[in-house]
Amino acid sequence: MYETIAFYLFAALTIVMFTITVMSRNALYAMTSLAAGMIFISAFFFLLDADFLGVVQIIVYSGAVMAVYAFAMIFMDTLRDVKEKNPSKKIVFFLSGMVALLLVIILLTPLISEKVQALYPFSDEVGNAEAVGIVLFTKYLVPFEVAAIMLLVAMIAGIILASKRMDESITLKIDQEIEEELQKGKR
Amino acid sequence: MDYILSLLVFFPAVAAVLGFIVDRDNIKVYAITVAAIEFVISLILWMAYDPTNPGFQFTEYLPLVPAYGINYYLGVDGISLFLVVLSTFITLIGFISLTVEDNLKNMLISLLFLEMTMVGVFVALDAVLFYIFWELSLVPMLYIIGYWGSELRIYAAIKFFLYTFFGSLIMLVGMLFLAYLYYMATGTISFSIPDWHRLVLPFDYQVWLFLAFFLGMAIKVPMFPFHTWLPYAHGQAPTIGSVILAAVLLKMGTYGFVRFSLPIFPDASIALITPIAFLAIIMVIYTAMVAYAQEDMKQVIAYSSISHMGVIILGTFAMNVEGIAGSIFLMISHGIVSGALFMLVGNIYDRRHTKLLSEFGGLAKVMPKYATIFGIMVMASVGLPLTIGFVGEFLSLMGFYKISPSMTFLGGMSIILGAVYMLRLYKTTFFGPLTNEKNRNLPDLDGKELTSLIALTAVVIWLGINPNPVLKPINNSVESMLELMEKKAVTKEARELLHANTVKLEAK
Amino acid sequence: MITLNHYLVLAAILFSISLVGILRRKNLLMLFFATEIALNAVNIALAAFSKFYHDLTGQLFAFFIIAIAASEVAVGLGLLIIWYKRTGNIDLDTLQSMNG
Amino acid sequence: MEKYLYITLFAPLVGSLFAAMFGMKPKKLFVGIVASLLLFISFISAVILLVHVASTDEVVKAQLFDWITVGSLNIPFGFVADPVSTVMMVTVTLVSMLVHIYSIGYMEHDEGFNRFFSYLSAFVFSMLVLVMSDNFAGLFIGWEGVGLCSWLLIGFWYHKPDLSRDQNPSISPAWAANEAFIMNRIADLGMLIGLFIIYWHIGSLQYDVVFSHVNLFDISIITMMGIFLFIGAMGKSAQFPLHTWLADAMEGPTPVSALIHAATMVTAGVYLVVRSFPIYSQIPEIGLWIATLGAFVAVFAASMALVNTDLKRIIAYSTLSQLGYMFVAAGLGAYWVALFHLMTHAFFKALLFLGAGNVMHAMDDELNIFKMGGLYKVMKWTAAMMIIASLALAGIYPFAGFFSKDKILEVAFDSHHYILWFMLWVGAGMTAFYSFRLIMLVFFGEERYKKYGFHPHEAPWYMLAAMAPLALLAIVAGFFEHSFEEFVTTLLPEYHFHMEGITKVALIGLTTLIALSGIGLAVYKYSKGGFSEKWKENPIYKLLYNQYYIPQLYDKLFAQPYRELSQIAWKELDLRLVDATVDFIAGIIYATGFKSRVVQSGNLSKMLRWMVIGLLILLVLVVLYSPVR
Repeated sequence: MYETIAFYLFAALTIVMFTITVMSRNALYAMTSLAAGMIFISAFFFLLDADFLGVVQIIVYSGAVMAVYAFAMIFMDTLRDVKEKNPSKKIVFFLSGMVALLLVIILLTPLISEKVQALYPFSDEVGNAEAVGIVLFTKYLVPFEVAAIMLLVAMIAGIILASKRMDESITLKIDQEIEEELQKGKR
Repeated sequence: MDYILSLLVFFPAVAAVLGFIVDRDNIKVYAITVAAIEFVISLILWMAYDPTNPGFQFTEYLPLVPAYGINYYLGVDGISLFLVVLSTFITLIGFISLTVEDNLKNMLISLLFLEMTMVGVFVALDAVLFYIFWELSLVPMLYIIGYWGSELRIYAAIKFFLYTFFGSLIMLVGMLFLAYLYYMATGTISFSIPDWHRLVLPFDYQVWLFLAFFLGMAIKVPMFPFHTWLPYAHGQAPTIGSVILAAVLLKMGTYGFVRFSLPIFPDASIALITPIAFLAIIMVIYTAMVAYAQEDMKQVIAYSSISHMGVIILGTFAMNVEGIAGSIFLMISHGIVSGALFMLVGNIYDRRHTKLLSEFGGLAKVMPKYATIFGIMVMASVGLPLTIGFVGEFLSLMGFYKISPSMTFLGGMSIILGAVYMLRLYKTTFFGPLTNEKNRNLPDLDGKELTSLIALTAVVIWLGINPNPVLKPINNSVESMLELMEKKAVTKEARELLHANTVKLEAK
Repeated sequence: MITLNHYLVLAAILFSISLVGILRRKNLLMLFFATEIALNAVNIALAAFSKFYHDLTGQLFAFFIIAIAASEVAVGLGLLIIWYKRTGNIDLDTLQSMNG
Repeated sequence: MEKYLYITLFAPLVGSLFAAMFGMKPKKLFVGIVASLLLFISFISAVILLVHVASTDEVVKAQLFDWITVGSLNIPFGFVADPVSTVMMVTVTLVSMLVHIYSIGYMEHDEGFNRFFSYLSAFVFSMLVLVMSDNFAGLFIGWEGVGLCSWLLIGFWYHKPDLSRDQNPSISPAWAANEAFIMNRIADLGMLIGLFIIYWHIGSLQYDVVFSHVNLFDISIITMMGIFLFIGAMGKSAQFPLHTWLADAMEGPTPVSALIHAATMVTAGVYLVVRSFPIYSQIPEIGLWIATLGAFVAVFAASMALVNTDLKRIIAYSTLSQLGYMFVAAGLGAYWVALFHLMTHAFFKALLFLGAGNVMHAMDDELNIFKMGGLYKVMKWTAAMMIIASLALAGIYPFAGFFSKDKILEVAFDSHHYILWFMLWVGAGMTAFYSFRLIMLVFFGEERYKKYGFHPHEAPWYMLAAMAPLALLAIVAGFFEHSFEEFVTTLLPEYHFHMEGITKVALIGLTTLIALSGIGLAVYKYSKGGFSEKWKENPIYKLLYNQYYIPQLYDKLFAQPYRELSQIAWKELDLRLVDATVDFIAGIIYATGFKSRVVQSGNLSKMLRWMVIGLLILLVLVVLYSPVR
């Protein structure tokens, strides 16, 4: 019962939050509602007994990723309303609506095949975090390590990309001026 | 001795890689040495080959992807043995006669790679391996035509590549499906050709698979109407490119017929004899006519190649020992003769920088040695007895006579029309008065050219007089292949045809 | 009773919302937001599968997706900033250099 | 005895290779001498073989090694010396040897002296392979080998330019060489098919196997064998309709014409029919057909010789006509007669040609007999020998031709083929006429050559000496008729005459009569200055003079259409249709790419929209074709 209530509550909340994200003209609002939506999603993970994933969701997504977005927005003049030339809304909503419709149709048709067998069944003896850990460090060890390297690479790449000419005020000067100054500095 | 085939395949490749560090000035000596060693290895292979054993010899087996039945599987039998020797021989001869100056190092290295792929195709007993070598052979050739060719080289090279590649892809689909059928039949996947040989397929599958393979092979051969890439490729390629293309690369197609189509799909092959023979006859007659109309020496020989390949196809689809052995022999002889003819055209091109027939005439007086060797090769090409060209043509036509006398008669037009265009070529080039002043002081063949050409001439005459050392191993392997075909044939017609396809005294 | 299908439909709806964002927004930053939503929608589906099939693989994939999302954000935003420095705007329609 | 077999066979090959070593060097006299000597050795050992075979009735056989062994086919290099082949060997080596010696003088001033001997000896080798082989494949080796040598020798003066048919009826040596080769190839295809038929039915190409099994087969199969082998023979022996090459082949040096295109190679067809007598004796209908064709050619060729003005062409047509006679004999089953005529013909025709060579030498290679005349005064020996040869050719007693040619007429009459006999009889008259027309115009009458500024001279003694044995044989060879018959009929079937003595005598009388009247007419007319110019306006004259317009016809009917068709095949079919189709398909693909390039606008939002549309399509497909329902 609680589960049902919780599911519908959080479903409504996430849908509203994400709709705001998508529709808002203000980047700050969008980001804020996105962060909120992320946290609500972690609720689903808890509902689905994926405690570890839920925690990761809050820490990584709502914490780290959102922080990065926030930092990125500092670089840009995003407080004002975003001006966009939008394509005709009809097409956008038609396409998305159709996709949603079809997905729902597909998902509501009986999908569950009895042949599907669990590869790594839950064991009741260990908690979720432990179970994930066991699988992660056995079968998925190599992908895990690769993911780690990927994160490292992404981190370095992000720093290098963003930190070029950090000392310059990029909002006040245009590129050419910076170039010119650099040229002078070298001489 | 156990690893002689691997050695044969990879020695040129390793040598090619090492070739990058060889000094520019010494690269030619280096390459000739490598090719000579390779040739000697292939001769050792021939000597060590047991002609009485018709099966695959010197097999090497190494699982590569066992789950999918893909293995490193090499072996050689009477059918492929001489094509291997031919490849190494022509490469060596080609190197000796090479006159390219521009970027010589790259050319020699790509030729060595090409040699690897050529030998690889002929000794591979795994379809995937075969396919890999088959496709890889396109790459060095693409580079050779595209870089060292004449004006239209890019067009010619791309046409060559895309056209043959298109056919091979369809063949690849056929191979995959065949492996799937093998899986359905036996429960394991195998790409091994001997395994496929033992697979009995229902007739309708055979036809479709045969057609898939046929397209790949037919473009390579090239059979009418898939032949138009060849004149461009030959016309634009440098001499060495044409030599290897005509001598060896085209043989991959006909070799494929003998190695894949006949033993794997015996019923389909027999059911389709008539349409294929029809195409082959068109090839023989039509391309002979086209060859006659050419204004460029090299194009004459290019089209003549197609015409001769028609006879090879006829022999292959004769479905008897005489015809198939003859067609394999004709592959070898055509390799040597057309290689030599392209080399000869290359010699005159080096001197005059033109290949147009109208530029020449009366050369016999200025270049007697050249005219003599050219004459011998022309005669071998038209199939004069006691030259290498006769044996194969005679046996191919003789074999096909058993299938259809009237079609043999039409295919036999090759000996008439071949004489027509070849003699016209010879007459306009060498006979008549010396009209063009530019030809007056042409030097005759020099030592380098003579070395390579005399070697070829010697082979032409030696194998013309005594073809048996070559014919015997071919004969045994072909006989066992035909036995296999008869055993696995599913349709009654095919079994009857194969059974009746020998000499029998028909008493009254 | 909440079944797998409930979760899947929710994921589908969230995914569609993200599609609206992807199609509608011309601001690159907003596009990033929309992609995050899409990824999260998929994560929900994966976690749901994991639960209802009793198989941890779904969760692990969700886990890897989070890792990928994090990397994507790091690199993507870095590029975005560079681009903004160069051109002073992050409008999607100004990115025409891939014109074939 | 095998030793002699090999000596006979390989001595000419050695000579050829020896001469070839000096092929590109300036003239070396010893090359000719060595080649002639080797031919002499070959001749001697051939004679030894002949004597041996004749005296012991033993057939000498030798096998060198296997040539082709595939499946059930086994072709060895096998040679045999039986009565037929020894006769041929002796004839061939004898004439060849004399022609070699003669050529030393004839080719004296030619820069291709060494090359010439190399080719000529190679020819002898090939011819010997042809006659000595003990199987059909070996015969075919020689068959093609002589074709090659003939090609080389006709085109010996390859440097001459192509002229129009009016200036030179054979266009050029190179052209004539190619024509000969190609015409022979057409026939060779027929012969190859004949070999295939034999192989697939009998399983062997060895003469003895084939001939001992041939009667086991259905008559239709034997008929096919006979027809296709004869097609081969038609090409080599220049029977209608493959005859045009022989006259054009006169472009070659005259000793070549004497050896190849009169005495030896062109008789190979007759040899083939004689050799395959077990086949042909089974199928008399085909034999009759062969005989009819032969009789037709005998008259047809003789008629062309009547009006021709070219010294060598007249003799060439005469050869053609005589080959017709031989085929009549062979076709009617009188194989030994055919062989006998073949031999005597070889002697007197070679002699005739060599005499013509002398005349040409004397006249600086002029060939028009109307520019000659009265040469008897300067060339007595040559004239005498040519008259002997002509008498032999005309069939006057006691010259060789009388015995052999008369025999053929007798055979025709005896087998009740009176029409054939009549044709041959007319042919005999024509033969006598044109032979003596030639003699009269060249050696007697007004000395027209003076007008054209020629200074004729007699040939050197050794050339005449080389001709002398031939002249002797042209006179006496006929007297060996009976011993010849006895010898060769140990192998060949005998021919039994049913005629009574009186008919025979009457026939001989009739034949001699027409020959004599032919001679008489020629002598009478041409001693009076010949026929009037008005004859040249006569359509029949024109028809004959232009060889029945057959070369022109072939040109229009085969050569030109082939040339044009080839052009069409290349330019219209190959380039415009086949290649264009390929390029068209490639073009479509390329154009599609070019057109759809617009999709890559670079606008990310548009691409995203496309992506979603694609997703939508995929989803629709999933709904429609969902595997899990």
